Amino acid sequence: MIKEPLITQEMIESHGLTEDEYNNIKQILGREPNYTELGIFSVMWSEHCSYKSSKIYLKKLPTKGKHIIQGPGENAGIVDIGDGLAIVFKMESHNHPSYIEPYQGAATGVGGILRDIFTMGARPLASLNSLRFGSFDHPRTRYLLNGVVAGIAGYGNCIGVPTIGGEAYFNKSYNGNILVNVFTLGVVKKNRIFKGVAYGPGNPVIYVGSKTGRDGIHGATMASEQFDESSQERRPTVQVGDPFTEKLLLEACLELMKEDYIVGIQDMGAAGLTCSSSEMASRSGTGIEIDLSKVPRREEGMTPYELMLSESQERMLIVAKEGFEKKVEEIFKKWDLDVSVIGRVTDDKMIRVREAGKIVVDIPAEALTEEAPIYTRPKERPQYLLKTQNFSIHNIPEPVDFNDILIKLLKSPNIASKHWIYRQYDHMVRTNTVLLPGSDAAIIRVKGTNKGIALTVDSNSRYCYLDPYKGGMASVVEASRNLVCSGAKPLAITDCLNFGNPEKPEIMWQFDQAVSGISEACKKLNTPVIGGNVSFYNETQGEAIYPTPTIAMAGIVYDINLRQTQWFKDNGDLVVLLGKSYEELGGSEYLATIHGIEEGIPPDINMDMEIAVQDTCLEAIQNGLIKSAHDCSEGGIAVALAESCFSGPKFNRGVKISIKEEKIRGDCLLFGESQSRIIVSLDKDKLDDLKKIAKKNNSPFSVIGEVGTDRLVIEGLIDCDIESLKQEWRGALEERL
Amino acid sequence: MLAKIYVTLKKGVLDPQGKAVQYSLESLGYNEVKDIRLGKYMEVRLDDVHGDKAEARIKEMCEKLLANPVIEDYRFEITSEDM
Amino acid sequence: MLAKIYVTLKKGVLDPQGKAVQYSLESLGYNEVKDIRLGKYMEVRLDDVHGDKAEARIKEMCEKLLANPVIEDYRFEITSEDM
Amino acid sequence: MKFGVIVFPGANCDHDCYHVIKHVFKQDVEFVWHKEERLAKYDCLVLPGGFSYGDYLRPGAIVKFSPIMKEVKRFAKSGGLVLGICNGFQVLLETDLLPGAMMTNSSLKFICSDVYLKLESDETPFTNQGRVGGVYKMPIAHFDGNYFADEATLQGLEDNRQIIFRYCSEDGDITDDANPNGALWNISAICNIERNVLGMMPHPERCCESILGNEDGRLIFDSIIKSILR
Ligand SMILES: Nc1ncnc2c1ncn2[C@@H]1O[C@H](COP(=O)(O)OP(=O)(O)O)[C@@H](O)[C@H]1O
Ligand SMILES: [Mg+2]
Repeated sequence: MIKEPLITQEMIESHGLTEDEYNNIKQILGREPNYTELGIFSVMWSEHCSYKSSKIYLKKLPTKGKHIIQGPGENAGIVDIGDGLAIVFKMESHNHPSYIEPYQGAATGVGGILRDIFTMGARPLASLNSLRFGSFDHPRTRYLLNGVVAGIAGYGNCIGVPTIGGEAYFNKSYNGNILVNVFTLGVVKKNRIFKGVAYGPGNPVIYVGSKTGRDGIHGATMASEQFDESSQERRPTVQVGDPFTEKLLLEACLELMKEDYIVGIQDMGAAGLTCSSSEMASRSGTGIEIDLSKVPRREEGMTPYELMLSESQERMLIVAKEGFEKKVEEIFKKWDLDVSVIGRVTDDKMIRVREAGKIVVDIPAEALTEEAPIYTRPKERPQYLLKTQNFSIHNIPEPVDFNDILIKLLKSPNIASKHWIYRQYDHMVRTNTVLLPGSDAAIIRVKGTNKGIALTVDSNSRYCYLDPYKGGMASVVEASRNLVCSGAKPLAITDCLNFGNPEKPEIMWQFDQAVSGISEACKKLNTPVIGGNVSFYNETQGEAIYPTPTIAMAGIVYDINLRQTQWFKDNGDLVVLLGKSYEELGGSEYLATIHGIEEGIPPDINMDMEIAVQDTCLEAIQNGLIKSAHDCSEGGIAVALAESCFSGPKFNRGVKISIKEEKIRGDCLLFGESQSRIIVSLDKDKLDDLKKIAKKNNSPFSVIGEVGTDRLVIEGLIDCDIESLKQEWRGALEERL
Repeated sequence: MLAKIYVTLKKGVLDPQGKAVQYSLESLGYNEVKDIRLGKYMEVRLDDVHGDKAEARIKEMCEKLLANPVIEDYRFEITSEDM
Repeated sequence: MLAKIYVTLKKGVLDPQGKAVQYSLESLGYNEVKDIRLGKYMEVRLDDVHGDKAEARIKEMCEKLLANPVIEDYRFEITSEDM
Repeated sequence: MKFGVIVFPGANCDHDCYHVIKHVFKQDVEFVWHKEERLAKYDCLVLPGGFSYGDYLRPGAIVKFSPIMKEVKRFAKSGGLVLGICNGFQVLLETDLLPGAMMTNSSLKFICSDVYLKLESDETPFTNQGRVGGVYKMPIAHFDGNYFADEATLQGLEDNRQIIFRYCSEDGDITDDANPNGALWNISAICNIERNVLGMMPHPERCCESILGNEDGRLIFDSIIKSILR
């Protein structure tokens, strides 16, 4: 038996626990914790697992709706899509591990989110990723980008879940702290949903999957700390992913879930055995007893501390019905996976762990989950806003050559084609992808029905930096607009809220504002938040990233034959702008790329207008009236038009546009990012029908041009050859690598 | 000069490849195999550098590029022999 | 027993990975690198077999599984030393 | 007529092949578990794409020792139709049912993208419905599709008309630019001398339905069905 070290003041601190928290632990236990127990409290009460700084704000988010089967609180959220089916989805961050080891960090992020989905009984059908890197001047950016993309590809391709979309942004605020947010969606029969519960005292607790090694011990605590010089030394905690084993685990679990052998199941993610057992018990008002000698191990001499906190990947915890142990075993053996009954459900609400017959952990399950600390941390409006909000466009000269600016924008890594990334992802496996990456949203069909699921992930972190409330809102409405443009009715979102150190009042203020903005937009759009993830401490040496609340949204296409794409189809079609342009440049990609300024006030969002525009677009698509739809986002109307001209898979289409407005400066008109705008194209015959729908919905409506020729012409402002624009846009990312 | 570089996974780091190969060898009846770890082997041929200088350069290359210090260890030998 | 196995690409087989690594080294300023070939290095720990028997078994493993004779050569050493 | 789709551990296109055969071509099809030692009666076996054993060590290397592979070999030797797609192709190479080997793509990156293929021979049960010289569009999705064989083997393949598809441009030109992975002679599919075993890197099962925007993959399944019925 290995002797545990004694608890010292220093040890408590290095476990990230405050004095108050430690006293609280003593009170709960009625004694001093031992070393293993200290480790357990430390991870379960870490920011990452307990949401102690964010909980009070997250309560604001709308989480309910007629179609919502499962909101936040489980491994993933669930939405009813009819036909007896439901979609299950969730997003997770793997920022810190990916910065330390980009390939494995990103890969294990994918592995983790996949488990969150199939643990609920759903077969994972599609993944997305949202990536944020530093600027290309930074020496590590290329290395990190290469590694992260390869890691996502390595894991997702191997396991055979298509990665059908995502986003990738570059900004110096991520130089020392990249973001890797990964999303997976699965489909499940409504009456075969499984949860992370541990009902029924006496029921066996079964460990399945890979053996336990010393991987990632204290990963959860690490995710709750900022980087400093000594982070380098923590490196060995990074785990290696084994997508092959996960594939076996996935198939074995889904095979198991066809039967009625089990009560509950949960993956072992952050804080491994500790988190899964205490959450399952606490959700069910029961306890769990574990005998560590039964835990399959990869290495010799592992201590209870290490076994309980290991974050070895590709493992699951199952509570089976008593008497069905053998049945469960058979299935996992068939798939060549380790399986071991390691304990039982008890009725005394305790997590009790034995090693060599001796009790080494004895903690009330709820103390680790429900009774974790909750903080109302101080908030304060950041000083920098005084400066950024003072910005006026009158201080920058209006450029003369707009053609040149359009090209520069198309070459900005934030706007340039991302095919270098998504080409590395198998985005077709499972033969469901009916709209491939490269349009506003991606769509998978739901085999056996006529329906499709549209997915997108969006966040505008520059807006969030300049006004987190509007930025949060903008991220939601952009996601929704992307779905609508593909012909989908938005259903629900999951989020990944990436912020700096919550102990700083300015960061807490940003967080509060962003969550309020998201909440407001979600309420108005009736897209509840069915799950999410908070990642704080995204700082390096005191420098926080831009606040980055990533929004992943799922929508339903009722008839996949009526899905829509963003590119122009036929010469002679009319081009219509739904929505209205204003003189708004604050926070735009144009200001940042061309003038090097990241200031100003982000564009206003009028939710009534937003809904009017979106409803019009969706109704028009559902009635088969329009032939393309594309939302205006970074780079404004000029970039959106260019993309509609050249992003089609078969051919380019030119366009002639007239949008002169006396009151708005040329650069604002072309590159301003006013919200609630969608560019559609349609057959001339359909114009009246579209007008009627726009009128009914109160959507601003203007015919701005016609498809034809091989040039992008915006009268008096821009005149470019489409093919050369396309080449610049397509090659820009690769050129920088 | 020829440098022979061996890159191996750090102790304790999971080796999914090794695990799969071992499983396969076992199922082929090679039960004597107790453990197998996969690594990389590189032969780097150098021009115009020798002795300590060569040694220092190779060490640098390993640390910067050839090995991933987060999960891998490396060692090398420098010989004058041909590949 | 410990067998150290080296699997290298046959002469005449293009090594795109080696080329890429060489290119990266050059762009880092290591112009002295004339050529680099990538291969695999495996450490196989054996129980209860020795001498010629061990040698024969390892040879078999290499030919059946560990190397692909179309593109790869292999060689190995058996030692009693620890990993 | 009955198809068997072999389920290797780590295969991930097994469901796709099954789906296409059953729901698009309306044929009888079964999954065959890799641990099976007996093969039921099939007319065509499909070795699907994916990452058997994670592609660890080398793609297709470990899985060649699956119990079922002995039976697959026997089936092939007795003239049964065997179609290996992507990872399935790699398995056929490793088991010596087809000559040569796969190396990592010359870009050292996984590539998922549509490519164009030129049909070089319609004298196989897998391509008899095609037109020699015809250009077909199919997706590839692989890390190791860089086909290698020594000169003599290549010449043998050529002489015996065993090269079935080559990567080409949209217009059918065999160029380096049209070669996505560095495969020698732009080879993307080959068959054995007896012409009953085909290995191909592209995924025909991903392009048999109009909803997916491409039906060029039908060539392969139409041909197989025709030749079995014949
Ligand atoms: N990291 C990524 N992974 C996969 N696909 C990506 C990634 N980044 C961008 N894409 C794809 O590239 C296309 C353009 O992305 P983006 O410019 O963010 O579109 P939008 O502005 O419409 O949201 C989309 O289809 C998107 O899914
Ligand atoms: Mg976007």
